[in-house]
Amino acid sequence: MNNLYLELGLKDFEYEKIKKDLNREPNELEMYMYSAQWSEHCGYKHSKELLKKLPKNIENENAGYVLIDDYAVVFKVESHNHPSAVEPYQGAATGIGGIVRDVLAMGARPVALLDSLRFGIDTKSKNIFEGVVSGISGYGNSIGVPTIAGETFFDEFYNTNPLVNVMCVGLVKKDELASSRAKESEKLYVYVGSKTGRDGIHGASFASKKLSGKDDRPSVQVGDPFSEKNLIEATLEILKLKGVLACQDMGAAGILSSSSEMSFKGNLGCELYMDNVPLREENMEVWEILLSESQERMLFLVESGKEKEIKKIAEKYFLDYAVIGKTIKGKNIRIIKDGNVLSEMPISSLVDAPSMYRPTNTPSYIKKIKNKKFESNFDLKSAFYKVLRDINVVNKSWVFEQYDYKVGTNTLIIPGKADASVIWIKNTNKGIAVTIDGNGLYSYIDPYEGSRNIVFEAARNLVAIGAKPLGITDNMNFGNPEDDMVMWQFEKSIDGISNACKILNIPVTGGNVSFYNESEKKAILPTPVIGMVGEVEINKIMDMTFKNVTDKVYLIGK
Amino acid sequence: MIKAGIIVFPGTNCDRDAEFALKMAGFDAEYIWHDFKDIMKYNLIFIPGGFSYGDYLRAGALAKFSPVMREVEKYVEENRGLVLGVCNGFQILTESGLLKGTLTKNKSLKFICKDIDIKVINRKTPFSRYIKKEKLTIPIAHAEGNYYIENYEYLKGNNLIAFEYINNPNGSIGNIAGIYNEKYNILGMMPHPERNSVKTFGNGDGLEILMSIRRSLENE
Amino acid sequence: MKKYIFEVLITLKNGILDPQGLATQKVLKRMNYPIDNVKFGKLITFEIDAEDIKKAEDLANEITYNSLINPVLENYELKMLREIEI
Amino acid sequence: MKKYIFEVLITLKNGILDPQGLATQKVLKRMNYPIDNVKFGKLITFEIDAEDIKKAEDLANEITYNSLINPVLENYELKMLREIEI
Ligand SMILES: Nc1ncnc2c1ncn2[C@@H]1O[C@H](COP(=O)(O)OP(=O)(O)O)[C@@H](O)[C@H]1O
Repeated sequence: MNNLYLELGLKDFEYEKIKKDLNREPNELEMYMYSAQWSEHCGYKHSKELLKKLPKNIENENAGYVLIDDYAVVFKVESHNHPSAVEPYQGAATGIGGIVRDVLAMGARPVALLDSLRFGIDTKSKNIFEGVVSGISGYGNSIGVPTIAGETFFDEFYNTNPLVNVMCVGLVKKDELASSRAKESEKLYVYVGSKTGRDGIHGASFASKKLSGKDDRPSVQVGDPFSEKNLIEATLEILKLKGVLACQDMGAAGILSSSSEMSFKGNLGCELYMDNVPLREENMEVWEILLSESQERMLFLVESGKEKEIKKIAEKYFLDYAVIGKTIKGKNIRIIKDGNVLSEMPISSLVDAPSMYRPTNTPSYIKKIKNKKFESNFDLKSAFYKVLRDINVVNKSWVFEQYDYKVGTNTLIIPGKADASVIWIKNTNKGIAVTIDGNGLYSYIDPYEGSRNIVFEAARNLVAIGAKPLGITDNMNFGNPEDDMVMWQFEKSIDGISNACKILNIPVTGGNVSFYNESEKKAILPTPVIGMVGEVEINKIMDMTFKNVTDKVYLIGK
Repeated sequence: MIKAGIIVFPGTNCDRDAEFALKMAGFDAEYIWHDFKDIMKYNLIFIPGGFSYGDYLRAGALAKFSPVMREVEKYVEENRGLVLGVCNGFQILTESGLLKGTLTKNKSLKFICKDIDIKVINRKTPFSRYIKKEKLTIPIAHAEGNYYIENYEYLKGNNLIAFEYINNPNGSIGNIAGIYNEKYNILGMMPHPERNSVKTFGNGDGLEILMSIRRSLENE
Repeated sequence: MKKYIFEVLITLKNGILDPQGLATQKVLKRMNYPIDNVKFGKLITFEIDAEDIKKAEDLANEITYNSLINPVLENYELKMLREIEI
Repeated sequence: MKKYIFEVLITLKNGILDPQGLATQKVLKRMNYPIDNVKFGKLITFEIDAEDIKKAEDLANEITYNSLINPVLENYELKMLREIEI
């Protein structure tokens, strides 16, 4: 018992902080709760201090947005690197599912997906690559959201540790945006979606298998695109009802993190009724129910009396439905089962993981690179062919033709036709231009300049089709943050992105951090990935096909 | 105005595409949820693409149990109007026995999304009567569009083949891209005419099919 | 009332193309396995509540034939595995 | 040399979500069938050429584990159905 916190990945000083916050020893359930909430994944321990430097326009929502006329364009990127390494198809599929629900939780209909993919070059990587692409295709096509752009890159630095970053773009009238903030007490938490199983609960924070005694239970999350499609339609219908106050997807640390964060944002407490949660498996422990990462679930906050209408919508779409708690006065979270209070503690402690930022110095490899001399004396012609043949340069239609990039009939620029793609906002003369870019090598050689360059490249991609950049979302894929070199790369990269955004005068609307990406021997290349959204008038869109014989070609810039 | 009803099953995802294109083609279009039973007032029933019931079990297999499908049978039986099934709609029609044959996995085992050329084979049906072009460019987007029928000669001999692929993308027998029933009041096809119904999304060839349907219905 | 547990083995009819089987076989042959005739089918299990085995079997047959298989393409074999008192 | 015919039954591990089974079950329940616990698996058959059954079984196991199943998600049961003199 005394070592449980260590097995769960909490550090000694964290355990001391918990005792201080609670004014007592945490019980077993609470240690599980903390270990999930304070995991790197949920708590952003190593990054949150630095992320404050980014020029954000929106705080504390499921996804950020920019405005085009009367519309909010909601967008966000998310990584599913580790799950895709373990089970490529499901890892990528559930990555799509998760990011779609983030955008959906803002009340937006998902209208486009983008995927930024990096793989190694060994045989295992080939299987991972194929699994990931068919996972994105299988899930994304089925839910009817077109995958319209992306990048596919191979390098040995990503052997055993692929990067699977997926971005979703959604569209909503700006006065119909939903929020995840609870505003009043005595409102009901309503669960809509698939049942809760033990999916993902050995994930991030539960490295040790001894814990449950029931060891070989796989924790792999399996995606159900049919339920996701139903959940999209149900959520959009539910959000139209009067008396629906807030909405949040259940992502990492599932019910616990979604409910507690909703209350926390509204300065409220909450009560959760464990007996009411729809379960898929028998004999689930309370911590398993709270932390399960089962897919395709949403949480709504509603006025009491609204239950019947919501239930009807859930049933129409073959989804489960339950009232699983309510907001209460005060600032505590209370977990209740069989009439017993199993835990009561301040939400602020749970959702505010201690920061682990520390300043670092320039690592030695940078100096070595700076002094390195490169061969510049080679045969231009053979080099030219070599570049054209390179797998990273060849046409990627064998990837994107597996994606339904046309569903919705809004895709004005399809993949392969330009450096950015465009989704039409029907009934207007505007389009949403999107692109996603990364460059691990540049970011390794110089994390600051390399990261700046990615933002600028994304902007060039948009400008090239006639669009004006409006904002970015960033996915920071890095190695182990406990390593000084990685921390330094991360900090410089954040500085570079911030600087580029300031120069372009565009905000970072949101993003995602993925640490602990390590290939066989060493950390992956530090790989920030930038998703950028812009605005374009549809009669001014430009693609890159040559139009007429005798048209002249100009080079601008130097 | 000619009234089109677009059937929406849980998992259908080309319903909005269909509405947009049908309106472009001059139809009065509305949605029909799969539980609904009164479809006789429509001149055209459009069964759109997507993944009804996730395409679990087999593509289109679970949709045939939705109440609306019994009505579609009646609608066809009583010759109330025309039925067009596209992609998943085609799969649903074969699974429910309204069209012959079946659609199985593409030869490549992969989903394929791209523009493809098809030849108009039978030009004498209400669906095709007013199509002017020989060859249409229409996008496909499917993983299970490989059409198979034991008795291919029967289809051929009875003029039930609607469209053939010029370059077969999925392994379909006889390059079949779309077929009719014997009464010529049902057309099932894998390519999506509704995705190329205006020039903005290609050359607008899909509109040829939808306009032919509308004009045939108007001239009845 | 009892619970009857059924298993259905679903295979493709002779002559129907099995792209999955063919593709898998090709890959395995390329890896030099002495393999042939790879065929993919489905295995579905389910439980039926019924008064007696006769009723359960009738229902299971009906469900399998009408809903689970496509008689144009597929053959099936239905087996009752176990019964459980409830 | 003989030909050995194998059958593999592949099922999802306990606790792994089976979206196909769930959706099929929901539809069948709506049709008022007293059905529960619908689960989907795979059935794969293949033939192996080998000198004796021991060698055939070793190969079949290797193929099944390495190429036919996904050990993260699935369990399997391998059966030798018949042998044929060739
Ligand atoms: N994984 C992918 N998903 C979707 N589209 C992709 C993917 N990879 C590449 N593409 C598309 O292929 C085209 C070329 O991409 P890329 O080779 O990265 O070119 P560039 O370096 O000029 O951006 C772009 O339209 C891009 O969106």
